[in-house]
Amino acid sequence: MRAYLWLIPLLPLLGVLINAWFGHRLPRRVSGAVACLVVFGSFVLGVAALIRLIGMPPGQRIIYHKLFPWISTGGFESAVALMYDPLSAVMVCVVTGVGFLIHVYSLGYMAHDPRYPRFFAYMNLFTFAMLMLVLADNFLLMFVGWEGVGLCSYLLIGFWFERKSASDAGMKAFIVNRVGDFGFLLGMMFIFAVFGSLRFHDVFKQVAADPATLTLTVTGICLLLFVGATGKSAQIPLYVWLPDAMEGPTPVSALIHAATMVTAGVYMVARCWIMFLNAPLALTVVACIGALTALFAATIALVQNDIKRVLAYSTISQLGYMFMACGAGVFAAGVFHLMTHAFFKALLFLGAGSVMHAMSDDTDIRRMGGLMKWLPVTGVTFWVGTLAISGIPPFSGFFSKDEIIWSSLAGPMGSWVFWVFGVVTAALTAFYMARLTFKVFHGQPRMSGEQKHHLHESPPSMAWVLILLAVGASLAGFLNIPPAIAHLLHLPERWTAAFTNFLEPSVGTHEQAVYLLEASVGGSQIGFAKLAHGLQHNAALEFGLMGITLALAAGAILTGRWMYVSRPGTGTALARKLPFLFRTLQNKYYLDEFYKAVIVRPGMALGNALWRGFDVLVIEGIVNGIAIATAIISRLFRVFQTGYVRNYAAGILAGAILIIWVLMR
Amino acid sequence: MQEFYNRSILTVLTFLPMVAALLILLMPRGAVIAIRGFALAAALVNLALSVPLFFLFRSAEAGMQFELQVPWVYLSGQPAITYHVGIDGISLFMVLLTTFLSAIAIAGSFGGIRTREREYYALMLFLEAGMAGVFVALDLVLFYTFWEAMLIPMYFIIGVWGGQRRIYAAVKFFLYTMIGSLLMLVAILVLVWLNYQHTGVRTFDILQLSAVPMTRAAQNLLFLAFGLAFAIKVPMFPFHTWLPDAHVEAPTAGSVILAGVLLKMGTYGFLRFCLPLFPEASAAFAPLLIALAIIGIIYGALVALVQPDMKKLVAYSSVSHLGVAVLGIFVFTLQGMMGGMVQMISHGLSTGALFLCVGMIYERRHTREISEFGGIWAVMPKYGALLIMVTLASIGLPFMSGFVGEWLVFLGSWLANPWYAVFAATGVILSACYMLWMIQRVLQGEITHEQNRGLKDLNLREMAVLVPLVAGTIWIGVYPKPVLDRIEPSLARIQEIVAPAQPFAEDPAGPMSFRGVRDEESPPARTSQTYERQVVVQPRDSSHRVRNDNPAAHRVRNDSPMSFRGVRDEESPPAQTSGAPNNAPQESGR
Amino acid sequence: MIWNATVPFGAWAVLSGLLFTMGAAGFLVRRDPIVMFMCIELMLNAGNLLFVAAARYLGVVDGQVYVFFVMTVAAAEVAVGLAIIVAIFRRKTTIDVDEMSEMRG
Amino acid sequence: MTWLTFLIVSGIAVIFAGGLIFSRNAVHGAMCLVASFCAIATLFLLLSAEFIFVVQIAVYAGAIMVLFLFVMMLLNVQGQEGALAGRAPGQLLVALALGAALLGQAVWLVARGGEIISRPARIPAGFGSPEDIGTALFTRNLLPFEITSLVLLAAMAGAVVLARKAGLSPKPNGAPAGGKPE
Repeated sequence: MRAYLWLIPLLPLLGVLINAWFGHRLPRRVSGAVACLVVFGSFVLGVAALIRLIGMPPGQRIIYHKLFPWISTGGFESAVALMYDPLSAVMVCVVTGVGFLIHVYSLGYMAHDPRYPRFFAYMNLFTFAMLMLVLADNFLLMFVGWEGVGLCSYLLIGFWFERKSASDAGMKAFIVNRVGDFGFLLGMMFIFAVFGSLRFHDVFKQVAADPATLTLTVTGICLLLFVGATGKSAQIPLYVWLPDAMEGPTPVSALIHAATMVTAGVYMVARCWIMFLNAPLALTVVACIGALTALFAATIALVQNDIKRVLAYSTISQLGYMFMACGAGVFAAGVFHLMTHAFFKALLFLGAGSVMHAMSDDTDIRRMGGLMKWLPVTGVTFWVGTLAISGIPPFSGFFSKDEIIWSSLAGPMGSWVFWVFGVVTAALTAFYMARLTFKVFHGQPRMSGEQKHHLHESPPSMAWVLILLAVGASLAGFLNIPPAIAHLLHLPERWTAAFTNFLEPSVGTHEQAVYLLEASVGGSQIGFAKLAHGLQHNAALEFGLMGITLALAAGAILTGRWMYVSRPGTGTALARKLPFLFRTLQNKYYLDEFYKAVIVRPGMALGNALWRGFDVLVIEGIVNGIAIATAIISRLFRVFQTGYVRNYAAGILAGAILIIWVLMR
Repeated sequence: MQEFYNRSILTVLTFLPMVAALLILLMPRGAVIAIRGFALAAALVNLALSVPLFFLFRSAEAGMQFELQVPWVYLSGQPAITYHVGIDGISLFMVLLTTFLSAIAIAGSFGGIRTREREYYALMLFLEAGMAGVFVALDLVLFYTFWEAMLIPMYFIIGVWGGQRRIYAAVKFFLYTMIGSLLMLVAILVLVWLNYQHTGVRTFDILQLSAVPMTRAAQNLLFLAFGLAFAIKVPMFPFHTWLPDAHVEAPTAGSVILAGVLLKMGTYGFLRFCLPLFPEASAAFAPLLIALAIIGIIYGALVALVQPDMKKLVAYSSVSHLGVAVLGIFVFTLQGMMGGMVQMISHGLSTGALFLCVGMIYERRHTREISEFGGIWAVMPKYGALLIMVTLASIGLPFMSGFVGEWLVFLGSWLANPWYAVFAATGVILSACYMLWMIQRVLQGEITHEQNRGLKDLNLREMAVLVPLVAGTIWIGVYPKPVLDRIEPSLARIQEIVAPAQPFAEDPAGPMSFRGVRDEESPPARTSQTYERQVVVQPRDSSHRVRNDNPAAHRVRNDSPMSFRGVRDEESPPAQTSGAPNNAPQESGR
Repeated sequence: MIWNATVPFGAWAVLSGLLFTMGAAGFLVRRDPIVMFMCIELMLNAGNLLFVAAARYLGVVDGQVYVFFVMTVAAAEVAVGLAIIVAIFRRKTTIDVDEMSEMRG
Repeated sequence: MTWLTFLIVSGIAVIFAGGLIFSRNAVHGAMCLVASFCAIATLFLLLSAEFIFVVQIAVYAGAIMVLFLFVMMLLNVQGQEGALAGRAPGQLLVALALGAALLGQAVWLVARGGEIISRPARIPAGFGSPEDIGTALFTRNLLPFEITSLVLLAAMAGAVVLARKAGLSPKPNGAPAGGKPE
């Protein structure tokens, strides 16, 4: 079984080589087919490995395979080695599964693009990098995948590089990711300095072996690693690149900026659960940033008019949820939401893609309306996605998001504050998704006649993908039915929280979390987050709170319908009433302008000052100054060359006399 | 045959290009094709001869290999100056880089050089001979002669075939390096005289000069003299202004060689001369040089950000990259020094390729202003792909050689002092900024200038020149083990000499220099500091890997009952799944 | 009486110095190159005189041999010097030394 | 060799040297110089260097002065410039000052002279004779002799090249160059 573990990342790499090298010579269909098959191959291998993993006893669910030694000098050892444990199994299946569907979708979507093989080469390269990220057995190899996906997002966002905005967005994404990677890099160095190795196994063994003494250093490490995570998963300080990343083709947004790459941060935090649990302060920082980002992004999404921008901010908000879950100490809930989110967010993006396809690439929802008539399949699947993301049962969103909201309260480091953030954001999410869906698919059509003429349902290759994803979005939830509901419905033991149990060896259980938190310095009480013991089994409270969230979500959808279908004008009226709030939200709290003013412009100014000022004036000045000085001095001596023979003779004689005089004494 | 190869290879590598150059000079000026062919053939033969070096190099030994020592000049009976050549881990890759890049540069200059080809290729081969000489010389006089000899061809290459301000740039380059090396010459003589005074032996041989007892002030001055010469060559922060001028005005192949090999002589010099010969002074001046290196990294990157001219941008990026290499050398941790070494090699490859790319579009559009280009990726897809790969290599993308070098340097500097790594690592962000911004303004966006629409894509020759360099960066990036294994023993030896050297423990009052005194109670590890070629300094444990037992990593305690996997042991409440066994998950092929 | 006492070597040295000085002064004062050459000849002769005097007072004949060498140098110098003067004269009618200062630095 | 003869002959030499310097006309100067050379020759005689006496007369007075006169005639110099009419008065002062300094040094050296040779050494019979000089010349001083021959060769070549009429080299069209100096 171990033998073909390395095939999983190798297949996409093969796809890259084929498409990059022979792409333009192969017919389009072949190069597209190669790209999809390669990813499907990885998916099959991933699932096979997953099944084998389930067969193994829970404690030993790990498959290792060291390929070859990479960098090893002095005390530092690092090898290219793969590790397949439940967490990476989930990630691999999500990446390759959803990835495969998106590859199939982009066969149709990118059909008319001149650089068709190059697109698939990049997509395969991305899949390879993501697989390396999730399969790595040490931090350094994970960092390789980390920067690899950053590179692919740069290439794919800027795929239509003729458009200045696209290449700007690509560069912005790479540089902001690079800022995150800078933090990750420092974290890795700190790890090696403290633990002497970068292999997960060695590091976590040392942390688990002695949780008390290491808390301070581990907190430092976790904060640095979290900087990397915020960069990659677009959290508060470093999220600015994600909304601009919508410049790229829609399948890219679906694959990279919804399902896989942005979840890398959550995966990393989940992977290092022992370290984070050993650093309660870091854990709370994660939770706070997650909660803040969730609410913050949701508010911006309310007023966006570009279909993809709304979904982008929604992604940032959902990622905030995942981090909040991890911050509360319940990593399994975070990862579960990651999986379900991959389904319905990819569904929403691809739905938006087919809408744009129909509307000949116009993304402004104010010019859409009543598209249900022309795009029934897209419409229905979009509705499934919206209901899922709003957390309406039986769709997957309900199970995963509700689990997060509940665990943000009941989790080891949960607290009421996180719960309130969670519920408010859930309501906002339901509202802006309802607004989006109603504006696009219902009410009077507002598009121009010429656009209306071109409206057509997307081709089967895209439609079937939407349907499959919709099925996934609705059924995925049943993988992790919370214990409270499971008892209610007397479901068999195997089906209650199956996903959490499966993940347990690699992300730890509640008890392990409590044990580590108590053992680490600073104990359980960090500010408002307290160590919640008793709430774990209080079913009544759980149902009550679940009810509240559900009611809020349903209410939001109904108000959305009321505002945008029955009385279409109310949205703009409300905006006029609160102009200041509306404009700040519209302009994304002016964060982009702030970054440009505080970082970009001073950086350039400093560069210029150093170059023209220091380099040219000071150093060149000195160097050329010396040259000019010698020239001036030499001009002084020219005076002695008078040209008269007799002067020279006198000089000679004077010299002779001088010599004699010296010798005389 | 093997013995003959070992003995003669280094001499052949140094003097074959020289002979070829002389032959070229005899050729008629008009026979351009013949001249080019001959020059390339000579370079390729030289490269082919140097490749076995890599395989025959015994990577376990730290001492000199492929040695040849022939007495040359007798001073009062003693063979003072000897033709002593040899390479160890450090100089092996420098020689390979020289032969490799010279072949690439000569092949690369077929397009760009149109006038006086005969002299040009002769000078290029002289340059190659000079550079190879510098890296193999183990005798200070031999080293100094090659160090100066190498300047002359470079001066003419910049001065004759360069751009508009070539004379200014060539003179500035020449004088800058000359001043530095004159100081070095004085230092060499003082060093030899001190050695003679102490041991009565007049020798210029580096290996015997490494244990010269001298007072603290003397060692400081000598270190500064050598250091200045190498700092100018690297170029380190305050002495770097000659580099952008030299690069901008030099022809493409000249820039490739200048950036690829000439700059490495500075860092090589630090490793070969400053550190082993003056360990205490190196330890004393290390913080200063580290500060300059870090300033160089950030300064180079920031200034590169605003350069309108592509070659100046790449030149300032070289200042930044080599700042990383110098930082690696002076943190005195094995990882740092190895990183510095790999950074030198990877910078040679990636910046060489970058200059070739810039040269290629210069040949097509005769301008290097970035604003003149835009959107040429659509017109030249192959060029775009290669330029992006080369840029990523120079940014330090993982699985490319830049990353291996930078990671080890940052790791080494973190072990020395975390703040070094924090400031140095900002270079990672800045390098991404200026490189990608350059890529955006050149490759991406709309085609603004009409002339760009008609640009031809790379022809076969240009591809043949670029692809090996990119392949080199990927090879070192993905599988650097053979490179690292060969470098490690020699660097470990230098690190052993330098690391324990406290910056001038109290200077004993007696006439005995402090080095003499310290020898008695200094740890046996450094009983004799000379590079005994035959006797390995200390019996190494079975594995030749020098355990750099980094103090912080001592916390591996396996005594705690709880293995991280089985957190749910006795004292934690019984979870539904069974307790995890304590053994580590089965490792395969550890 | 002092008059028939033998002359010490010092006297010859003074005489030779006097002649040499007159030659040098003459060279500096006059502007006509030919006269200047003659002054040089005078200075050379002063040298010869001292050589011969030294040979005589030290009893070593080599002194007189050196006179020959001085003479050959003098001859060579005159030959070349006059050739130069003739060449200059041909270019410019006057041979006044002060006019010829084109070689000014 | 008594003071009397010494003073008389050296006086003649000095006077005629002065004549050279102050002569208004170059030819007069030349004549004075010849006279001075002859006086110096007689001094050589007094110093029992008969052969040198003869050579002095022959070479200096005979050859070199004749050359001078020949050149003067060739250039028909009318001695336009006054003896001391040097334009730069300062020039005269400098000359006198340097001359005085030189002479002062000579005298001071002689006065300080240390063990000055007061009496001429005993000399063998054929002291200044040609055999004596010949043996000295061709044994101990052979190398200088050869070198002087080189000097003479160089001088001859130089003189020939310089004195050649400029532009005498055959013109490309074969016609001999015109006589006039360009």
